[in-house]
Amino acid sequence: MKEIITTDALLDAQQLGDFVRHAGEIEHPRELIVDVLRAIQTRYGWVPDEGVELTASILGLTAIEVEEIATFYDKIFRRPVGRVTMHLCDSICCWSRGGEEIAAHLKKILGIEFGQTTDDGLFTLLPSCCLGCCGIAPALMIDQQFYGPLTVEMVDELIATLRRERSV
Amino acid sequence: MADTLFTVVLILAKLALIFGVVLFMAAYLVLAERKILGRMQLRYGPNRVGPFGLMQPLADVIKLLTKEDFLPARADKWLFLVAPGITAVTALLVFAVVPFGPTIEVFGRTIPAAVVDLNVGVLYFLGVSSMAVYGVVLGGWASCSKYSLLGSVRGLSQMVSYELSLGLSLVPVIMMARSFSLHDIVMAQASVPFLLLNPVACFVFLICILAESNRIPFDLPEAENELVGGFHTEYSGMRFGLFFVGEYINLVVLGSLMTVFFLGGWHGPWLPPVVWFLIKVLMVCGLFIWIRACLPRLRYDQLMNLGWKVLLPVSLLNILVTGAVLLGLGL
Amino acid sequence: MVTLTIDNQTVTVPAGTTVLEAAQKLGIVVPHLCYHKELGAVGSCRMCAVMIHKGTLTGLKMSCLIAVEEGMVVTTTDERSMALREQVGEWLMLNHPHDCPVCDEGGECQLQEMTIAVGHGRRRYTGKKHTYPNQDLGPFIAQEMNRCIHCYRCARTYKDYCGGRDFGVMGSRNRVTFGRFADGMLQSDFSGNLIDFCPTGVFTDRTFRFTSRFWDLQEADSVCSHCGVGCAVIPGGRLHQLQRVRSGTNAAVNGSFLCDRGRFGFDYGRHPERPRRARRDGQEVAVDVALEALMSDARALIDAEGPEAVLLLGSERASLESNWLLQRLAKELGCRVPVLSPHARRHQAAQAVAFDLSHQLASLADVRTADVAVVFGVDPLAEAPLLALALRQIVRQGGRVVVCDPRPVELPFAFEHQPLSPLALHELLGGGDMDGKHLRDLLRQAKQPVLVAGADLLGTAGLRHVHSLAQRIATDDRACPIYPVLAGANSFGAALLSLPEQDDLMTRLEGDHVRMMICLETDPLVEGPDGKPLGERLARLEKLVVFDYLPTAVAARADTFIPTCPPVEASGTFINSEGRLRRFERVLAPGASLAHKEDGAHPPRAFFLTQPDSEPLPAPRLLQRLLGGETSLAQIQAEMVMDRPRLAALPQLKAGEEGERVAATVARALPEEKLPEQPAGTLQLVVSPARYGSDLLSRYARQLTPRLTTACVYLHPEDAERHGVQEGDRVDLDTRFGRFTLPLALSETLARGCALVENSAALPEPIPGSGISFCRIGRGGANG
Amino acid sequence: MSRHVFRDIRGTLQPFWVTLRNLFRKPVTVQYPEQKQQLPERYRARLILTRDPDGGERCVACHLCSAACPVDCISMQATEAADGRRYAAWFRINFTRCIFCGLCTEACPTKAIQVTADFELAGRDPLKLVYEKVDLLVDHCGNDNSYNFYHQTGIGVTAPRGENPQETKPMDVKDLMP
Repeated sequence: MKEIITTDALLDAQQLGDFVRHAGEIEHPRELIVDVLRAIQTRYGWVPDEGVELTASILGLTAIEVEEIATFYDKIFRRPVGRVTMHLCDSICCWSRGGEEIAAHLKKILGIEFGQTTDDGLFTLLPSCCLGCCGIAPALMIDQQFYGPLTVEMVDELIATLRRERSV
Repeated sequence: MADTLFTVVLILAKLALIFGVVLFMAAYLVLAERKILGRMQLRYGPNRVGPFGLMQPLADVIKLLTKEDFLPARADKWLFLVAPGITAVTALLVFAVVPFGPTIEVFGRTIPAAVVDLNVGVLYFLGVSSMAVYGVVLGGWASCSKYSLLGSVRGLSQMVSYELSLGLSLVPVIMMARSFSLHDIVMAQASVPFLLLNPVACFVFLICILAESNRIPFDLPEAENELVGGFHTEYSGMRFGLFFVGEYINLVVLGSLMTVFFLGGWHGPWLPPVVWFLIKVLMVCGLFIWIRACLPRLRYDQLMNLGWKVLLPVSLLNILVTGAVLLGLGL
Repeated sequence: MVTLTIDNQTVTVPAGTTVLEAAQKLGIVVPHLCYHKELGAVGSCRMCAVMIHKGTLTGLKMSCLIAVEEGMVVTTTDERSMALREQVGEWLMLNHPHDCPVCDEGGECQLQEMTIAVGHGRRRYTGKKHTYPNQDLGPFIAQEMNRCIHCYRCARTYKDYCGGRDFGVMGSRNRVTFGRFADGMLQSDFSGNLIDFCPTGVFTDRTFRFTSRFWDLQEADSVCSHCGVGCAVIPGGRLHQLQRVRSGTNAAVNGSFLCDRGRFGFDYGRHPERPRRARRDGQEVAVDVALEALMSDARALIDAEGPEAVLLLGSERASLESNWLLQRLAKELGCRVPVLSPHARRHQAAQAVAFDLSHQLASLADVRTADVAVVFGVDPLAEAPLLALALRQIVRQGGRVVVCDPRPVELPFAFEHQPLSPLALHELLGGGDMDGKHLRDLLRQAKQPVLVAGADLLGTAGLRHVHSLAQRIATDDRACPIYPVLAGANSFGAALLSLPEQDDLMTRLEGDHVRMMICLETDPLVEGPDGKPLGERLARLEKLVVFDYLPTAVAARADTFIPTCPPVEASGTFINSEGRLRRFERVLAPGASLAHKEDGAHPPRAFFLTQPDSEPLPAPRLLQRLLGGETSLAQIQAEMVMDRPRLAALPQLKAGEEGERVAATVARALPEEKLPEQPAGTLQLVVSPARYGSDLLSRYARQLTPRLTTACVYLHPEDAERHGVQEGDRVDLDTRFGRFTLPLALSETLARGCALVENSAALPEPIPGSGISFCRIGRGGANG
Repeated sequence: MSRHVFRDIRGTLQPFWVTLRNLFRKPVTVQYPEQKQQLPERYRARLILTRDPDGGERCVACHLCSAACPVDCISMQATEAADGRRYAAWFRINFTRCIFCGLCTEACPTKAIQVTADFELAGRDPLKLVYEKVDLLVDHCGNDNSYNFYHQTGIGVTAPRGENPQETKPMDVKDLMP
């Protein structure tokens, strides 16, 4: 039985009103797609099908036109994720500075593979191509915040902190 | 009156006898040929119909009779229908003058063992046997088919090429027998057959009758593998059968003539004359079949070369030599 | 013009041509997948690589992207480009499932051809192949994503060219998928073009699924007969069954596109109730017997009662040859000239197009290349779907489209809709108010303006107004052609053949002179506006003869019925809306289908000399038998040219070619229409053809069932409020066609003061193009 | 020319000896219905339709055999089973036309159509030689008992999509992995 997701769960009334008004003002409502999707993702955690449909109806588009964008970007989640989504850079700089060990360590302490979520629903581990932080390689991004250069100890510490802070 | 009636009855009886015997022989020659060729090629030949396939001729006749009688759309209808008959009938007609035994006495009459004993038998034979080619020519022409026409053209020019030598090869025989009557020719060989006296004439005659019979190596008018059957390509059913049976009647007739002209006819020790005659005829037929098993078909130009450049001079020369010898011997 | 050398051959092509097209002109095959002549090039498949030796850019280049230059030297078969193409072919095939044996595209697959053309034959890659989930795209199109090579042609066809908005490209990287947001039928009326344009077997025709191989199909160039556009189609069939229709190519008309109505609505000819035997007084008889009887009946009646006694009725569905032979038959019988359409007003409008407008007709290609189009009284998707596609191309190139029509017109592009009621539209065209002025400015400033006029809504008077507008807009250096929209496949042809003295059907039937009527491939009961009175009048006829290939209502009432052949089973000529002669060739012989897809239901083992149910004959042949003496179609056409010099191009016409325009001529005197006064308290009745199921052919095409809509009446919300009715109410509609009780739907974009109903299988009585009439609306059931 | 005279004479006479000798040898003919001949292993005669190792019909009615057939003796109609499998609704081989060339077996992409050594196809009623699918379909794999077409092509018929060897799981566009 599929859960029914209300509009309210996806966007609050204020945001909804703003987006509808803004969409009416601009020539190409398409340019708002990513903003609406991000707003939904922020509120709901990820973008369910209803979120795509809501975006489409706000912007006067068809669902597929939104879905094209939503499925293109890997930072827009079309599947449920944990409360903490970790993007570990797997590009060349991070790799050459020990990214692989960090990845193996993260997998080990979280007990998950890339793309999976821990059983407690806290962490989701995702690889990401270049985060643009080669200066702090190997780098990790959590909630648009960068961490690095990572060492195994830092990772342990970071996970411990997050476990403490974000556990429900 | 009674005399005439008797003659007529006699002729009819002989006709019937000869018809029966010749047709029977033709039919079984077909079988014999197929069996012998088969064995020569390490096969059995027909062996399914009756014991040893002996009923095969009957089966063939039934098959041919029951097949569709097909007339090509643009054929010349009447000529097309008549042509096979010409072949078969002319072959049979030749037999009228063939003596198959010495004269016999019945009711105080001397009866020749031939339908008629013509005093110009040789000429009759030459004339009538030349008619046979009309069957080939007309049949091929009337079919209105390329293959048939080519076959009949070949048949015609083939005849022109060998007919001359055929006639000339018989001149020495006539010279030696001093008669045109076949009966007399046989009687002339009572002691020695002409085969031994004049082997050259015999050889020329043999080659010519091979050509006359349209058989390998001179079966150019048919040439299955080039002309798809040649003059009889378009024939089917019993009309094809008539061509076919005509060819084998011809074989018997030519065998008989070979016997008469060169093999001493019915002459022979111990056995009755008719049996000797039959044996000799069958031997000639056997030779024909054997030749068929052994020799390839000549090419067209080779046939013409042979006819005009070899056989004709040889037979002319032979006449000259025979005449000289006869003159020299004072016979 | 530019001259260049390709593979040591020189070719001269217009500037702007690409190297690929120039090579094609020379007959050199340069393998390509993403390029299509209608869609242009994007250079994404990398297959068309050629070596450019001399030119601005030299080296290995994609020939679909490089424009020709003077003196350019190109080789297509040199080692490097061949090697690259082979590698590209191999890469494209890495994940291909190699399931050609179970793929319907097999045999007509561009990927197959191009893979072989580039020389890739043996799979070396041993890694795993990607697989994709499929979507259910409805009853018309089957999807098999595994076969995809990501050339994007589907998206370019569906979204860019056709303007469909429910299909797209999802994902990134090696996950890129083409499809809908969720399973469901593709909504665009041009969805079938995916089948033709996908170079591999991702999108295949579901109605044709596992039916035949391309090489087994009997195909011939034909013309779609669902509307007046006259698109080139190539129907294909096997085992005596028409199995599919694909788009043909006609640069002047449809390009390489086809609408779904034309593509999937072909099965009317294999309707299970299609009458295939001649019938006389309820008894099946031989065709010749029926023809003879009908001839002697007609002769006897004319001898006894004069030339009025027999009425011949032609049709806009029947070919030019059929209609002309019908006129010959009238001469032969000595009766009055045939009426060539059961729909008098439509026929008159078509005559206005065929005569008055004949100097100024635009082709669909002219519409595509225009920069401003003003559409008067047309709902393109309903009346001429390919027109909508042509208009979209104007907008894609930055032009503007204005539609003046009462209906809530929807088009697959942005356009300006002026919802004008029919009366207002006539007023605008006749007088020209503010709106008219605005339009005139727009048209005056345009470089290539084109007007589109709907004959059904505008009628003769409206068409003449559009004509004079066009003449005012046109200047010496730029014309303003008109694209007319006519309803029937041969409306133009019937109008062209019509004789001034022919009169209309109901006038002829007045009084009781007519004793016998012969209908040629028409059902006047549903194809003309006078269904009910005509039905009563037909009942009083002594003889009713029907020639047709559809199980129509009038065929069921006929005393004598003679089966004919649909266009795929006959050859002939139509004239499309733009006055273009279009030849169609016979694809299949008529006969009972031998195709069975049920297990074990194999074709009969017995052998027949004649095909069962092959009695139907093409109408021209039947008419020739009536006239005594059958000749070839070419002979008929030669005689037609002698008779009607406008058809001069007829004998040279070839199926599958562009077709020739009929010669222009002078205007013809037609009765003037007066605009009726609107009675108080009424609404103007707008009858529109439904997109599917309005033309008789699509009504009998059962494959189109999923696209059929239910009948309802549309009102503007303001009018609904005024009449006190609400969306979803059942309302009574009192019209000249009768009284209907229908659910109400509201539409903001409908013109005010109008009630709209759609003519369809569900509501066949209101006939479009019957002139302006009025209706009253009331709450359903109020009167009991 | 003279050089060849003796050779030619010998060549003309030799066949007479050969044929005469043959006359007394045993014929090589096999007396067919009573005696049967041992056929070569790869003899091509009557066609059959084989099955997959798992018992399914191999034929997918792709029409390639009928396209390859030089005498047009094969006809068929494809149809679809509930699981999406393409198979022949009817399949007909007219053995009165078949010339046993074996091109169909070479064209067959699924190894469905194979030849057998059964050449005894003569009969009086030509219609009895028109074989339908029921006459052609056998209960074994013929000469290849490992090949299964549907395991090689990822259209998800015998196995769910992406479960065949040499295939990845179906892509999911909504997947979190970039």
